[in-house]
Amino acid sequence: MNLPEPIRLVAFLVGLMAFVGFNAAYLVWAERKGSGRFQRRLGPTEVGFAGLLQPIADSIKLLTKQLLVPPTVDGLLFRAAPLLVIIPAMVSLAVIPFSENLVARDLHLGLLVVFSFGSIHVLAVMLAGWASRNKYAIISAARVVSQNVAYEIPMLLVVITILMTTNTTSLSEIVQKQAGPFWHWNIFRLDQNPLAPVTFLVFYICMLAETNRAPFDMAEAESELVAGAITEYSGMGFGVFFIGEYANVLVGCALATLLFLGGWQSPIGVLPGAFWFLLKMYVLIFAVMWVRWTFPRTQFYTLLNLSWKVLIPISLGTLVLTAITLKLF
Amino acid sequence: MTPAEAIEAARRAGNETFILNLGPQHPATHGVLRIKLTMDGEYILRAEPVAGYIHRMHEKMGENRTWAQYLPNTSRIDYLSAMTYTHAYVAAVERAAGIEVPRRAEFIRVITSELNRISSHLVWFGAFLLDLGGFTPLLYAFDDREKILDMLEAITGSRLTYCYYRFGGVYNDVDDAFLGAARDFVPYMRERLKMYETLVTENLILRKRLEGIGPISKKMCHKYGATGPVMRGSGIAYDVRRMEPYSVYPELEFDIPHYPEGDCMARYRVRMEEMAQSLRIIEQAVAMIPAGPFQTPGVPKSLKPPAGDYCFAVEAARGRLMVRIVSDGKEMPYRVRWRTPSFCNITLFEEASRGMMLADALALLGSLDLVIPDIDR
Amino acid sequence: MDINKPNASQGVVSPSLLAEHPLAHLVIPFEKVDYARRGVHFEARVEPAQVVLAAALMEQEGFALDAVTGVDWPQDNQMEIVYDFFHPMMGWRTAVRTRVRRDLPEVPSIEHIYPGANWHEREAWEFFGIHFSGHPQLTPLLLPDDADYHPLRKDFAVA
Amino acid sequence: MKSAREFWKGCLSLWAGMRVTLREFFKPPVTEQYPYEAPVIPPRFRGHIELVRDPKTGEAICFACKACEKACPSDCIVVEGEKKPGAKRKSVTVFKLDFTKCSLCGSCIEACKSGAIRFSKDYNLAGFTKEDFIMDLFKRLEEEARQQAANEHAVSPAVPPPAETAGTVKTPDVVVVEVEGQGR
Repeated sequence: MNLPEPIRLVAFLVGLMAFVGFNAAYLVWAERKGSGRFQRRLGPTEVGFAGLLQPIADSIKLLTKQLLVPPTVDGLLFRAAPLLVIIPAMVSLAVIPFSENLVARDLHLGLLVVFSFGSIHVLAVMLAGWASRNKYAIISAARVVSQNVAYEIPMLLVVITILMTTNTTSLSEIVQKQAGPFWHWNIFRLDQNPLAPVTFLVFYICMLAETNRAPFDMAEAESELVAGAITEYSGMGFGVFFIGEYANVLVGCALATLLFLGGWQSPIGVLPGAFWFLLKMYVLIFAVMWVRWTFPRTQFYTLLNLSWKVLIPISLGTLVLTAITLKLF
Repeated sequence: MTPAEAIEAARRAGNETFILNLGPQHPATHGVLRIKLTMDGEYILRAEPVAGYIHRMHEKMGENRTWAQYLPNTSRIDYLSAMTYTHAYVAAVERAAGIEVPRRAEFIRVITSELNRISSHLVWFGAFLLDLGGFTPLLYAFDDREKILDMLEAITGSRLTYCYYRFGGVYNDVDDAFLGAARDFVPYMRERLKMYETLVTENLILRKRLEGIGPISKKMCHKYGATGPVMRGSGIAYDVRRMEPYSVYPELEFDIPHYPEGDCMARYRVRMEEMAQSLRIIEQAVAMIPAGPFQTPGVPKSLKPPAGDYCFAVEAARGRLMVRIVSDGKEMPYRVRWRTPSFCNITLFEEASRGMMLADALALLGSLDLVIPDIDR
Repeated sequence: MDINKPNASQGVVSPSLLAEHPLAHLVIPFEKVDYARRGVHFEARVEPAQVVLAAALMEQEGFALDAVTGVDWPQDNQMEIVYDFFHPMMGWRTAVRTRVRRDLPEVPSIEHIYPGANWHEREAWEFFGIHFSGHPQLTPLLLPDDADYHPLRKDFAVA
Repeated sequence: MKSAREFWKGCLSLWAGMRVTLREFFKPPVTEQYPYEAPVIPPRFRGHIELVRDPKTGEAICFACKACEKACPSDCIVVEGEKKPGAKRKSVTVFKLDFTKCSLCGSCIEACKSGAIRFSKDYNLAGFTKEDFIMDLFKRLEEEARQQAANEHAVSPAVPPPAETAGTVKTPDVVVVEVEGQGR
């Protein structure tokens, strides 16, 4: 189906918007049902069969709620922050190849696009925290900045290791290089990068920290900072931050699948690529939820020490090691 | 000093501080306690707890009710370990009026008090981890606590505010179903404590979060009169069941867990091991409980204990609970004074939390295991 | 005697040392009281001025503060203040009593010896109106900040 | 190197914790689905107090001796009685219980020598106004008596829940409790 370029692009973008919207809603449902099962209870069951209509009910409630903007708030920044949360996620999804030809715009520099937009997410949460003139929000804004800066570096170091092994920045080419049986996936390519699983783990931890999830939810630490940076938001403002958070988790897991688990390459080569890509992505998202409902929150300086003193040395080490192995073999 | 002076002093010192109100509505205070924090960035310069939001004046209520009518009040001061509070008041009046308590009633009191201690520690365990961000253990702990509450509801009729003890014994007898349920509960709970051990106690994140945080020295415990797991976490093995033995505790085999470090992890470990010790007590008590009357007959309906003042101390879940009753020979108490453990434990928060970060101060607050009506009465 | 290994943590009744009077050497006379009857081992009645000395002696002996209780005796026009102490190592219980005039209840504060007494004294002040001189912050603790009534006095009209 | 080994042991503890939660993930839920499953009420459950009917005469045992009124710490019981002609003892006409102040301590039941009141098994009381909880137990006893009389010689099996008199609050369940099988 080779529609003319602009119509194809518009169709893809609308498809992506629907994908993100659908995912944000039903990841919330999956998280509530999953946390229920972890805690030996049921999760939402009333609205629709097994609570399937719950996300729709939630979004309608959020939409109809009054979005009140407190008077002492810095109006422009307060309204801009929610938009800044959504835009990077949408744009980076446009570059991600869901399967062989299912990609909005296969840019040659796909990897760089994703990471450059990834850092805007930090700006958004900080703006929200700063603009709402609320003491808890300001503390959380300060935390978010230092946390994301600390975890940006090991993530990029890991990406550089991948770049070295696949020497291309185009996401679909990275996946093509991992074709064949599943030990061709980057996570198992010990011949190029002897510490490949460790690199995957470092990338995964950094992704968790980037999206303020699980043991590192410093920004929205509900038992300390009430609701952190988004305390003053209500109605759809709060809803958009929620969608933004899940969209970023989506992008993070998609990236992890592409870079390490061989994107749409199927281990047994029978079903279409997109199915395998989504399967791997949702397994990783399940792991994000699994981690969230098991661990308490780390301290703030332990979090920073973990990054500066542990993750960065490890990622630097793997970088050098990969360089040596590539050079020798 | 007043907040204005604090801000002035801080401004002169060149850094800009702000006052952050932790509470009275805050997820981590588990009740209506407000702490005025003078903060410099994320570090706490000065923490001043403000109490009184749930003050109901139990001590004045004591003065216009008869001795027996005051019983429902006793289980509403610290609703999490209501049995031990009723035990303290009832035993104080028995000591004043010289009422004998049959052995079976004493054993029933020990079993129900220890069950209540475990259910109170389970609430603390869940709420403490909730403050630290781990949500799931709370639901496992409440699942176990549900079993205890069902057992106690079967014999007393209510789940939280029992009002089960009477002067000279208990309200109604304990049947074999209850004793059987208590006997089966012990191995089940030991299994669950092992699970909490792997899930939480050995968890690297939790240990990093609690070790070395909020050190409370022995000297501080002495000065502020902090008792219970807080004192036992700082190395002093003080437990009223051993130091001022009452009821049938001297006949029971159990030891007092205590750790010298005095940080949040030590207090955490003390409470977890206390649950194991309570299980040991319940096991022995269920085995040793004799048959016989559960209440001394002939206790006058309108009791008039001889004039004078008497006091009785009990080991509640949060620490040493002392009741001082003054009687002037009439049928209404002249004065009832409750020395509650949380009231003394909160006073050391100001000194212990100076210079800490907000998240650590909340971990310290959670490790003190405060019940706010216990402070306000 | 190991400081944090009290002798009573294995079930032996602690105050077995009562044979000889352990507090006899103190300057303030503590007489022995029947514990089973009253719940206290030693009791001393002191003048309001000696309260600080008694507290200092207790602190020196290793006692911890238990409670500061006010009792209103309108018939003999006095107010009684009872300081309770407990010994974390030996398990002893002492009570120090003092009586002050009802119309001008004035007692020196022991807050500088036992900081824990800060809240106890504030509570006794707001419930009875007993003024603890030298207390850094005698403002209402549990009652509303503008409370000028003292509820635990016998003449307080209960609505 | 000690800290490295300790860090590695720590990571193992993290994985052990995750295994525990995964094991719990596959176990059935323990929660009780309230509106569909009625909770099991033990025999000694303390609901609000209710009058006991004398099996022989079908009348309330209570003869308004007001022992319970004196024993109640929060004065929530008001009893009126009057001597019917021909009867040797008084019989109760009004038994008002203010359930908003009752703390369920059972002092009234202990004080009552003739066992005329006991704890009821009502656990789901709901009302819109405070007055709903000022109950007149005697009127309710008569209401039940009339209801039972209606049931005896009523033919139709489907019996609606007892109709509500104005004062009492015994509103039927939001979802009638004894509905079996209407789960998900």
